[in-house]
Amino acid sequence: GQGGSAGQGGTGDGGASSAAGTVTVFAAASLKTAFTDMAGKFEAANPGTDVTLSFAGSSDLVTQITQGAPADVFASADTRNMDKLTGEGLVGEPWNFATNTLTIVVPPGTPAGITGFRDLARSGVKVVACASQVPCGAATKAIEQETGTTLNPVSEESSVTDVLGKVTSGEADAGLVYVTDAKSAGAKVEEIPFPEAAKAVNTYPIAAVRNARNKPAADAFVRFVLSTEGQAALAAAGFGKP
Amino acid sequence: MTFRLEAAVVQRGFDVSLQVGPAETVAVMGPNGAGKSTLLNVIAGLLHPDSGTAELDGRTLFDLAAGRGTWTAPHRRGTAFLAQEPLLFPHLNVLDNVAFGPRSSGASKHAAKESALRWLADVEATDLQSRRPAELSGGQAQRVAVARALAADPGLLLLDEPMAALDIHAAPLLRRLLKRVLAGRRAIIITHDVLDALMLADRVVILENGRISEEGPTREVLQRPRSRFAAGLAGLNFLPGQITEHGLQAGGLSLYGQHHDLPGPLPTGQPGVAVFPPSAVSVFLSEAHGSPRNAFPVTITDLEPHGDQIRVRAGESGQLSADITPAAAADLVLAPGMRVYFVIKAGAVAISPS
Amino acid sequence: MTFRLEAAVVQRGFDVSLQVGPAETVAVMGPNGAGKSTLLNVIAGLLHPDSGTAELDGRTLFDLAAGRGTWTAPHRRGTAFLAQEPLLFPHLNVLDNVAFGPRSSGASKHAAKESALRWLADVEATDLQSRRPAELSGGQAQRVAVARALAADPGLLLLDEPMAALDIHAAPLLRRLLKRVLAGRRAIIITHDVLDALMLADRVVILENGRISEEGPTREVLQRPRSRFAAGLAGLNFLPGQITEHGLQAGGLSLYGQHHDLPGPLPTGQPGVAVFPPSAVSVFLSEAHGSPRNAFPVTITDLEPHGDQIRVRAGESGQLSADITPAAAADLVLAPGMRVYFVIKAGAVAISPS
Amino acid sequence: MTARKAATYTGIPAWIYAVAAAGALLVVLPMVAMVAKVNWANFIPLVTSESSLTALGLSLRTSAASTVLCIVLGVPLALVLARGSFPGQRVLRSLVLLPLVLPPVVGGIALLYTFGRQGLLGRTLEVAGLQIAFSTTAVVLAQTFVALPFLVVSLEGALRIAGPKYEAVAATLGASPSTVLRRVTLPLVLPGLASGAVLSFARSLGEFGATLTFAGSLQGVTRTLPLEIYLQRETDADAAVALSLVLVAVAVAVVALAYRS
Amino acid sequence: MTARKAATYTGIPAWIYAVAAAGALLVVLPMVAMVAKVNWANFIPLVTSESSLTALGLSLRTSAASTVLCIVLGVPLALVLARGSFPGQRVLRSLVLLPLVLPPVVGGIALLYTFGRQGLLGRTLEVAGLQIAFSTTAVVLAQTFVALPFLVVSLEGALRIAGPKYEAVAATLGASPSTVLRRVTLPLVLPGLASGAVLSFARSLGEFGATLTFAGSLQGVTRTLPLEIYLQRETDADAAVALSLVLVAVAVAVVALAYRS
Ligand SMILES: [Mg+2]
Ligand SMILES: [Mg+2]
Ligand SMILES: [Mg+2]
Repeated sequence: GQGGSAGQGGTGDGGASSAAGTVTVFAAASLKTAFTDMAGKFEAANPGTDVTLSFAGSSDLVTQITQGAPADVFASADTRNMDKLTGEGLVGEPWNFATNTLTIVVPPGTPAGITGFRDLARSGVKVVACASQVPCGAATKAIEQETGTTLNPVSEESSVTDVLGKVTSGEADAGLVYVTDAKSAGAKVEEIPFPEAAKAVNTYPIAAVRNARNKPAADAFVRFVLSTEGQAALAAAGFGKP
Repeated sequence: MTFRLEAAVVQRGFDVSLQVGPAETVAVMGPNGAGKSTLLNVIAGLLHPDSGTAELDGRTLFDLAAGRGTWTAPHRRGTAFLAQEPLLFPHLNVLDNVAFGPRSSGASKHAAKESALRWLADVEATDLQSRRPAELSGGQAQRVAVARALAADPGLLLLDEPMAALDIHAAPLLRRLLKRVLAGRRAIIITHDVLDALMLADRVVILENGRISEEGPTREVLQRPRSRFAAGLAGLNFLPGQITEHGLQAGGLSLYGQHHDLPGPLPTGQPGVAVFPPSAVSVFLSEAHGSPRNAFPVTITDLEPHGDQIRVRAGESGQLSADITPAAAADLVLAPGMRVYFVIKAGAVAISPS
Repeated sequence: MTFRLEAAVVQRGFDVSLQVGPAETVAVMGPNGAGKSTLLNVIAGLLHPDSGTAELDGRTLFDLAAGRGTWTAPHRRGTAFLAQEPLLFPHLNVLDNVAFGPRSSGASKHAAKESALRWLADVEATDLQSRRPAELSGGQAQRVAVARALAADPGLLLLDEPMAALDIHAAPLLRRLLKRVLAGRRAIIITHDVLDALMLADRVVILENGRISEEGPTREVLQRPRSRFAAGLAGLNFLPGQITEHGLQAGGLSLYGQHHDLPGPLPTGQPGVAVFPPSAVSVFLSEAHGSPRNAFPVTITDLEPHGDQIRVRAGESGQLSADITPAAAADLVLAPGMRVYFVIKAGAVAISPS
Repeated sequence: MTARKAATYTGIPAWIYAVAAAGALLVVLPMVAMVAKVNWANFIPLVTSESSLTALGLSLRTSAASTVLCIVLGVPLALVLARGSFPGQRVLRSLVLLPLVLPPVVGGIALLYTFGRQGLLGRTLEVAGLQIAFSTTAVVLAQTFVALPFLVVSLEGALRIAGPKYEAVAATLGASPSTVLRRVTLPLVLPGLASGAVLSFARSLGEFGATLTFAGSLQGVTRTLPLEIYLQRETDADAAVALSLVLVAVAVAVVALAYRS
Repeated sequence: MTARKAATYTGIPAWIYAVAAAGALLVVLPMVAMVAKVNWANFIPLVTSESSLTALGLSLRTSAASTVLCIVLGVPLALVLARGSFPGQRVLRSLVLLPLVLPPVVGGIALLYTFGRQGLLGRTLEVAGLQIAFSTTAVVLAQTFVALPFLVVSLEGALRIAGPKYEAVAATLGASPSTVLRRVTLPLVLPGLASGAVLSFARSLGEFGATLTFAGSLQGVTRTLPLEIYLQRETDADAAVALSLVLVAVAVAVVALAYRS
């Protein structure tokens, strides 16, 4: 399991280290806005550092790190992918730094009249969700079981982005995405929060890679993410507290 | 019931007017680029002339006079084409190739095959019927192509040098077949061979620079050419000049000759031409007086093989030629630039008015 | 200091042994598929024979005797090739084409251009030096190709029908150039033209079915052919038989003729051949008695154009031929299958022992 | 020096073979590496799982359909490009080749903007009762979009080599243009058409990006084999490799077939 | 009936033009739809943002590099395929064409299994101090892998059309095989080589799947324009469309250039 929480790691001070040089951060695609924001702040707080970000699906990043990709830090969108790396001893102790919950997005004007999760099961409503093989799909499945509702999605995507794309293009009547995705999509979608989402909270862990080229900076970046400044940036992007 | 054409293709300087009677075969001859193939393509509808009209047995092939614009598509013209290459459809066997025309004009499969078999029998190629074109010799393929063209029952058969690509053994056989086939049929045949014109055609049309320069019954044109090209076709020396009492004055050259085929001598002082075969010209290294009355010095410009003879060309642009044996050429050690005497019997020189 | 070749290509039934002296030019003649091009390709190194040896001026070109296996690559042989097509490199101008050989053998850019200019001057093509091959006529291109081949300073020049693709005006000019160029040079030239063999070569080699069937000084082979092919080359009728007192008995045919070029008559009863030109043969529709002593009935098998004459073929497989004018052929209305008389003066029939 | 005879002289410098071998290795080694990674013990069960078989079946069906569509649309395009002569011909060829070089995801976005509910034709199609998005039709459209250039390029080349001579002769024998097309042109270029069709089939089989973006991913409806591979990677890399190998095997067979002659 | 003259007879049935137009629309409409969706007010700032320009620069640099690599490896391959004669020639051609029909993601996986740390050559390369995966080198390798067939196919066709006659003549004039290659063969097939190179460049420019899998997505290192587009979609579809349009424009220019002659 995960070795820590934000409370343990969060010192409230992201910059008090001798970190310098380049630090390469492999982060789940959904962290793009938050981590891009954070990278600038980290560089400002730690003069002489340079953050390089690589975004992709968590499992892609796991494969890449396994194959020797030059990552210093890995931030995953779920614990399962982080477990793969800890299992192989490729990363240090992981810390949970954020949570994310599902929400419903619909094209502006809610043409299908969706008001809650159960509406998604109505016939004639074109719902797009994630496939159960990926974290957002697992979360969807959990909520379905919890609520006793069975969805009949017209498509089961392998990434949240693809779900969001189908909704912003107006192709789907509704999609199940993370709160953070709904936020970044802005006015292109309308968000319809539903209480059942709390039944499936997705936890984001972060860890320094064991063979990091820049171990001090890697540790510093992990600490920065867990710091109040980092947490503020995550909250701004819509993430919940771990 | 005739074929009548008038057509111009401006870009190629082509402007021809031609009629062909119901069972007439016309040979079209002329230098490369004279417009011979253009003529056939215009008739077949493969090329769109800029102006003109054409009709075949009362049907209009095209009529491009100002204001009108009738155009019959190639497949509705009934003008089957036989080219230098047989162009048999490589994916069809011989029988299906010959049946292609009848099938295309709506005959049933059975009727088309019946018709194809008849035509194959007619060209003596029945035993080839199930072969693929790739399995035929050049001569066999062209024979089948003839059957295929005839099976389409064309009102006018167009032949573009049908024997040019055949070897020395296949050409005479096809010539014999065409002689039979063209006998009762309307056809236009492009050829470079005098023999073809003589054997196959009733009439010859000489095309030069896109226009008809001479025409008439084949033998007449070849025996009494009035143009340099026709004389060249007949393989004859051709000198234009002024008729004299005993022959012709051509520039500085005074030729003795026979006034041709006319009752009485020709009127002297009129323009005329002297025509004589290269085989009647002998080559001497020095001026030896003998029975022949024409002997004049010339400078050899070229030596070239001609059949199994050597053609010795002389005169300012090689316009005079003599045919001698290779052995004689070697014996005399002839070479371009040499000064020699051309000697011609007066009896071999025919003079006619031009 | 000679060229010596012995080579066999089993698959093509090719087996030839040949020597060429230092300044000798050998003409290779023979029917299509006889192995003429194979010969040149083996010498140039473009084709690997199965066995044999070859040396040029003391250097081994290849030696494929059992146990050994010497093979000199084409670019180290010094055997420049001149083909039917000029094959000038289209991306290089004329000067660079001619300089290609010197450059390839290591000359500096300057030296190669100097040498190229000399050779261009030699073939009278200096003014073409900065043109692209596409801007040349066929004759000009072949002229430049000659300069390019010579500039490579080959120990042996290989010419594969260098005039076959040229038109009737360009061929004589190139023949004249080759006559000059080949004079002091070792060369092998493939040709179908008797005139080429006579004008350019010292010796002729007849190749048939991959083997040499006859060879000797050019004029001798053509004047006194011993093989049907050589007779055909010389354009002569050829009848093998037995020598008689007055001529030759060939099957059922008794020919009067002249015993050839020997002191005294030939021994009767010996095998011999009768040779006479088609132009010496007249065609009559009926048996008319006259001065010529040879007259016999034949059946026409083919009519074909031959130069500006018509060649009338007769006899069982067309082995006898007569050349007559197109007008005569038309007058007599000759056609294959007709029975006619061939008439030949005894003086035109040469008899020699075989 | 006929072509047949000179053909025995290749004139390839020896070092060229060495470099060519290096080039071949760049393609061959990854295939070897993939085969080496296969978990052969689990291969059969992985490949024959229900989801794999469904995806393979869907891939084969949609690829066959898009190949047919490529032929129907591509033959006229190739004919017009090879035989026709009209203004804008060069621009048209350039446009037809575009999907060859366009990232498939971009192609998918463009298709969505065209056939999607709010796309260029969306409302027209909706009125006509046609819903393309999330259907197998969308998969076929996406595959056709990316595969069409392969058919057009192959066939146009074959048409240019065949030339228009046989067509002209057929016309003078009385065959209408449609008859000429059916009985002469198409049979003549059949080898080019076949290899173009096979390449189109192969490209359709491998299509991923445009399908994902435009058609979505639903088992049995739009989730083709490449999409299934992509999804399997999330949970089971072994299964993904095994399925990839199936795809590679089909692609090799199909390309070898195309260049058989 | 020479080719020049008969060329005026096209013999295309009229309905063929209608179907060809439908085929052309399938490709053209999506492009139109995409242009219609562009937010022109924001176009310039979106396209000229730092990350966009970095990605475009990286794309152009890596595509240029992989085009060079395609030429270096592809010319020998095309020569050997067109001129050589050896056992396994057909299999080799089939293999070289494989990346044409392989889903790029599968190609990326295969490359990773070859050059990755745990791959076939990984340990050997690591000992040699070379880390290929996730570097710009990996981007170039991935692009070369997918683009190589375009060069080989174009060039092999050109070589077959040119024939070996000029090479044979050059050899008899004393030119060694390497000289023949440099001074005769390559200049002769230059148009084919150029159009093959341009197609390779275009394909490299559009490469996405193999790059993402094999090289990752690091700004300035491996994040090429297609990867940037993919990433932009996460947050800003407008930006993605604008960038796609840049890519389409470059691709059209490049294809038009290739088929200029
Ligand atoms: Mg008639
Ligand atoms: Mg012609
Ligand atoms: Mg000599």
